[in-house]
Amino acid sequence: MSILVDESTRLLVQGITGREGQFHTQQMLHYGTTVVAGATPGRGGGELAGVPIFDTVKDAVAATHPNASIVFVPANVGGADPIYEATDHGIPLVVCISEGIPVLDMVRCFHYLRLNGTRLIGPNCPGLISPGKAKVGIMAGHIHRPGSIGIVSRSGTLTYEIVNELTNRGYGQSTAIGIGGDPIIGTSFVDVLALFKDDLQTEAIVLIGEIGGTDEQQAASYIEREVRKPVVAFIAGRTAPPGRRMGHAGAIISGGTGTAAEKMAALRAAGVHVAETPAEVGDLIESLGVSRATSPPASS
Amino acid sequence: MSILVDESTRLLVQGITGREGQFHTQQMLHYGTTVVAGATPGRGGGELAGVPIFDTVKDAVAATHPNASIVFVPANVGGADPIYEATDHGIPLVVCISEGIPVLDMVRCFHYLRLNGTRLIGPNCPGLISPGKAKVGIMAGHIHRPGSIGIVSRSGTLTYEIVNELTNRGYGQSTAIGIGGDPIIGTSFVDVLALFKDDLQTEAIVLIGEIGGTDEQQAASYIEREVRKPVVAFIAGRTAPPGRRMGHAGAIISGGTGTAAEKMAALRAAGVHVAETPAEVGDLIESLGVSRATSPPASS
Amino acid sequence: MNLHEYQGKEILRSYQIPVPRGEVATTPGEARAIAERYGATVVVKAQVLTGGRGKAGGVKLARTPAEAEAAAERILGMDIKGHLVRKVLVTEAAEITQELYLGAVIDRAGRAVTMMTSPAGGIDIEEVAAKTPERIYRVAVNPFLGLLDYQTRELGFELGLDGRQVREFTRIAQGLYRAFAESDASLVEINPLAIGRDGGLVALDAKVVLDDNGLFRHVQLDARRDLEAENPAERQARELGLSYVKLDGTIGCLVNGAGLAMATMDVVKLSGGEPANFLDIGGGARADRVAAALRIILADQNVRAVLVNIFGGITRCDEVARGIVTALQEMPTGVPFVVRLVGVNEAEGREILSQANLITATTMREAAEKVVDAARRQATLAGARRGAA
Amino acid sequence: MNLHEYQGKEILRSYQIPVPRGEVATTPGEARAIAERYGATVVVKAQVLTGGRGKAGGVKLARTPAEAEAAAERILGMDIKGHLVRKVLVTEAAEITQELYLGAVIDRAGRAVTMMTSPAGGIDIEEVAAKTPERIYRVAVNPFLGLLDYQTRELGFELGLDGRQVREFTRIAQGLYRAFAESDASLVEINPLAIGRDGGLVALDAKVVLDDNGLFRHVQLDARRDLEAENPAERQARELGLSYVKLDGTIGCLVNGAGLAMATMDVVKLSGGEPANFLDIGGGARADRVAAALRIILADQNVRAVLVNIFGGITRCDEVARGIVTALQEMPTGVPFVVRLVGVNEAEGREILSQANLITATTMREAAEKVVDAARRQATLAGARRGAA
Repeated sequence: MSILVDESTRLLVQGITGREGQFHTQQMLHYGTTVVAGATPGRGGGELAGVPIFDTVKDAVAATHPNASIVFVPANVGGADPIYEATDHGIPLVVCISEGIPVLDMVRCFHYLRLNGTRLIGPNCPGLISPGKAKVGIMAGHIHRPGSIGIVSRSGTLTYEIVNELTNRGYGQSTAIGIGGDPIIGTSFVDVLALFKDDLQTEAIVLIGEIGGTDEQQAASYIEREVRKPVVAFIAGRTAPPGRRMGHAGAIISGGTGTAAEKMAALRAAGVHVAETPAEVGDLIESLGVSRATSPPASS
Repeated sequence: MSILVDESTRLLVQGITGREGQFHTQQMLHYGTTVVAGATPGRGGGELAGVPIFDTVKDAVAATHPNASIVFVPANVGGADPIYEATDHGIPLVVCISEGIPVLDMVRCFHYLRLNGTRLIGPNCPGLISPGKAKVGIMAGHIHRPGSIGIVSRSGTLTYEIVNELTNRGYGQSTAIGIGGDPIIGTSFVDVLALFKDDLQTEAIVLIGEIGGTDEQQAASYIEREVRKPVVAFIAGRTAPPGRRMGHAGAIISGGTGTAAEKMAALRAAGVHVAETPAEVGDLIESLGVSRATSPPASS
Repeated sequence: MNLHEYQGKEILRSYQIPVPRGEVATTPGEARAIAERYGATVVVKAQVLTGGRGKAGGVKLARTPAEAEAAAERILGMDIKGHLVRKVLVTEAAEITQELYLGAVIDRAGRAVTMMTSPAGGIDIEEVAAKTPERIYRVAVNPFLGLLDYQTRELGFELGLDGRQVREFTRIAQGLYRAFAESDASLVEINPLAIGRDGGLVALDAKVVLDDNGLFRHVQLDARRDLEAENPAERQARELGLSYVKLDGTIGCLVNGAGLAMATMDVVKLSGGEPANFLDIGGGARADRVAAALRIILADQNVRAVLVNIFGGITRCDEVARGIVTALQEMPTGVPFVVRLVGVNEAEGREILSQANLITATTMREAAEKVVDAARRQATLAGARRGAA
Repeated sequence: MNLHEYQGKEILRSYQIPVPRGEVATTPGEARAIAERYGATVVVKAQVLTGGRGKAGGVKLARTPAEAEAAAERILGMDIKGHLVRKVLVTEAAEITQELYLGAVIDRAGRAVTMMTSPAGGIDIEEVAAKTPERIYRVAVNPFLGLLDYQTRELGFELGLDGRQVREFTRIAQGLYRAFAESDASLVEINPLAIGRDGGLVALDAKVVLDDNGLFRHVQLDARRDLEAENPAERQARELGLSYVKLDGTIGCLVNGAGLAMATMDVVKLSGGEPANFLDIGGGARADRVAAALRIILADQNVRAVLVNIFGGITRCDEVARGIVTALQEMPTGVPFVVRLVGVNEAEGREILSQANLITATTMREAAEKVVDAARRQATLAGARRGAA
């Protein structure tokens, strides 16, 4: 199974002609993702690596029927507009890579998408990958392999670090998903846990959190109530000082809440196995007796 | 039966201490309506004719559990705010008498109420009455009597004229409802027709329209599709010139559409009996063989 | 409330929409001076609150200051559909290759603001809508999010604009929408939105209609109302809070309630008369209000008879009757009155009126027939007087 | 981005929120002149981008111009939690009867802006939240409708204000919310919002934090950034687009990715070291970027050793390695480097680094242990040098 993206994903790339859009479209194609269309205003009629480009999402949808979209349009150009464009034209899954969308724009966007039933991953996220099936994101495909571990994270390279650790130990991933480092994101830990818990391919879940907000605490209480699969967690930022933003817009301890310590405590209390270091995530997974990957690593 | 308001109605009056609010609260009480509370900011703790007054709808709801509200707050003071206050505190029926709410405010309000499932009657309307049961409005109670005719109208005094005509001929009303004269109103002809068609007490429906917009045309096609009860209509404004607003904010023929002639034609084509004068509405009702009122006239 | 073209353009300009420079002149000399200052071909355009001024000769191209003066000379003082031209806009002429249409309106059925555009600009959009509706492109503005950039881009590409023009179109459309929303407008229209020789877009006309209900929060816009361009009786009525619309007939109508007022006019027409006006005195029955309304009606020289139609619901008919009588005492007139009062204390009301020697009626139809008859006799009388004179 | 009190008050004032008059002084003489002009008791307040200035002695009441001068003399140049006081706000003192709290914040869990108010103003709201949470009243702002008047009235009545005060409170709360929304703020706080002797409300302090992601559309706000109040290294990093936060430890950290950077710091700490900074160089591996980052790290005199931790996903490790080598060639240093590179072309990258005589490591834990050890040896060395000197 895997969640959200797989062989049936038909991807639209919004902002396909920008530097990032071009590069990652080629990377995704190379990984085997079905990229059906790109959209860049004023570039309609062209193509990139065989992918037809349209001026508008409307045209792209009419011609190519995508069921997912990935957004590379810079935030200071488009803000949340590309997300609205995708959802208003009926695309049910939007993955927003762009960093820097103002938080008040995301407040409105979040609630609008809830009304429309669209699922947004991000913004300010690396996207997601169901190894061997589809990559809708900017992570390195080659470090992943198909397997039984579902990964959900607020981070980018930290996730690759942990994926790499697991892959090296022989554990593949059902889906690895970066939900983004912003204060308001479309899909929370709880949303993803709800999908992993019902995914037959997923035997164990790795949750990679960080300081700021209370998403991990909400995940903890959700896990306690609903999730019967083993969960291993790592929380970054134990040494982060209060009141300072640690790179991610959402990574800030404010008013004394959002510390790594309280998140780790909440997760432990919910029966989650909390690792002290990224490497320990691998140790904990081994101790749980999760199936190692049976299928070969995906082509990079 | 009757629709929307009856003996179970527990009414909150927003703006109860203004001139209109005071007068009509007394009139509604006199008619027998159960007025449970009033709200005027800064006047909490007082009372009017035995009705307790609260500073906020929140307080009124907590103390008295109204299931309907009527708004007398002037538009240039509150705009649509009292409507939001009522719906956000869970009141399912809001009747807005106030005239002069800017149309752009109503655009937003309309869609917000749709999300919340609140029914708004008006704004700029006389309210509604289920004779002998409850009056939630500013119409004269004494001209009505309980009976079998459902009345829906965009107008005020014109409705009284026609109600009076019918009452004088011995026909009572299940419910008479003025939906308001503004371009954007909470409840349309179609919405009310949908209620009357399923109301056991209602044998025939009188629809009183006027120039402007296409509500009557939409009513016509709805009647053709869905309504098996006889409908009599009168449309005011056959002599109105195009481009001029005839008193009501919504009564304007624009771009050549919204004329009385096209509305009458659409209604006739849908099998509606269209009267040439208000008095002829009575003639047409008589010709339909609708039951005359069996119960005595309501106390005025 | 309608704004003049020049006022609409001021608003557009304040939203960074490109508009050719232009100034208002009230004399031919001023028009000449503006043209001299610009040193370019100008267009002299009548500023009247009605459409069709082009066909009426109210718009002229002037290549020289002398031509501008002559054009203003001809246009100022013109009567365009009953509107006297008191001002012209002298504006720089633009060389253009195409005329588009762009407008924002309230879509009542959709309960939304709709942005409309068409490649068939420069003519009445209602004509386009009637003849080639497929050439009008629309998007509904989301009530919670406002107009989104992608929506304006979709419109721009549908118009066949290139990438650069679409960006400009997006800025203009967003400016127009903001002007609409922030002014509480019910219509803002740029027709034509022209494409210049350089491929750029420029607004060559502006039509702005404001929502009267929104004016209370736009004092500065309300102050732009052109009092001179209004019918004096309508202005007076508006200032008194009465709804009054002047028409061309001979039967003055005084009614409480807008719907009943329209129905009364309709019944007058059905009875063979022509209403001279729409007038809704609103709720209440105070004599001063009735008197003010009667004064406005009687100021209309065409009025031969007056129909008063009052449905007293909660209002008591005797109060209304006393109001009428008081008003007529203050303001004696030879014009015959037909009064119909229905509702609370109807009998007492009729009694009061009968003492005042007014014609009374019970039904609307009866009242209408009586007033039409009275007007006819009055007209005959007037004719006889004129014959005698 | 944090604003000073006086900047926050300027914003509040522009939204018609009552604020006592006040001006900024950078010298005692200026402070005296302002107090003289006001002819009233003033408060002299340190303008620093940190809390707790009251307890630190950075706020003083001055009854006379001489007292104002003396107060400014004492406050200017003060060090408050590592922040040098360069400016004071001299503001008219208000006679007050009660201190309220009013603020707008982003509620991450609710995905909404929340308005918060409390009758327990004047003290840190986090203290109130911890000790008497029932004394904080909140409403969530509807994301589509904005803050509604009725919501502010509910807050006002919960505070126990009277009708007139509730109207004033509503105006202030609406102004605060508009300031918040229109500035893309993440926090706007008035604490205290004081009730004066006359019963009126007045904002005696202002705390405004802007959303950095929103600054691109608020050039005029971005320009208010107080460059002097920023840590110079942090300012430099920001201008280069690097995420850098200075800390108090001895191990410089250079990492790609914010999450990995935090995790690296955590592992350094677990290994017995103290990180000197958070630094995320972001994506890409260009030498100039790496060099700039290293320059910032090495400028910190506390740094005894540097840990470079790079996870090359799509980025090739050999490129990163070349970037580091180039950077070190441009900027030779005696500080030991531990480098861990993982990902594409990892072996080639390590080869390049070994030639540059850097310490390499395979795992994060190994890298952390090596860098802590290197720092310790470096410190001993420094101690020995100091001993020898």
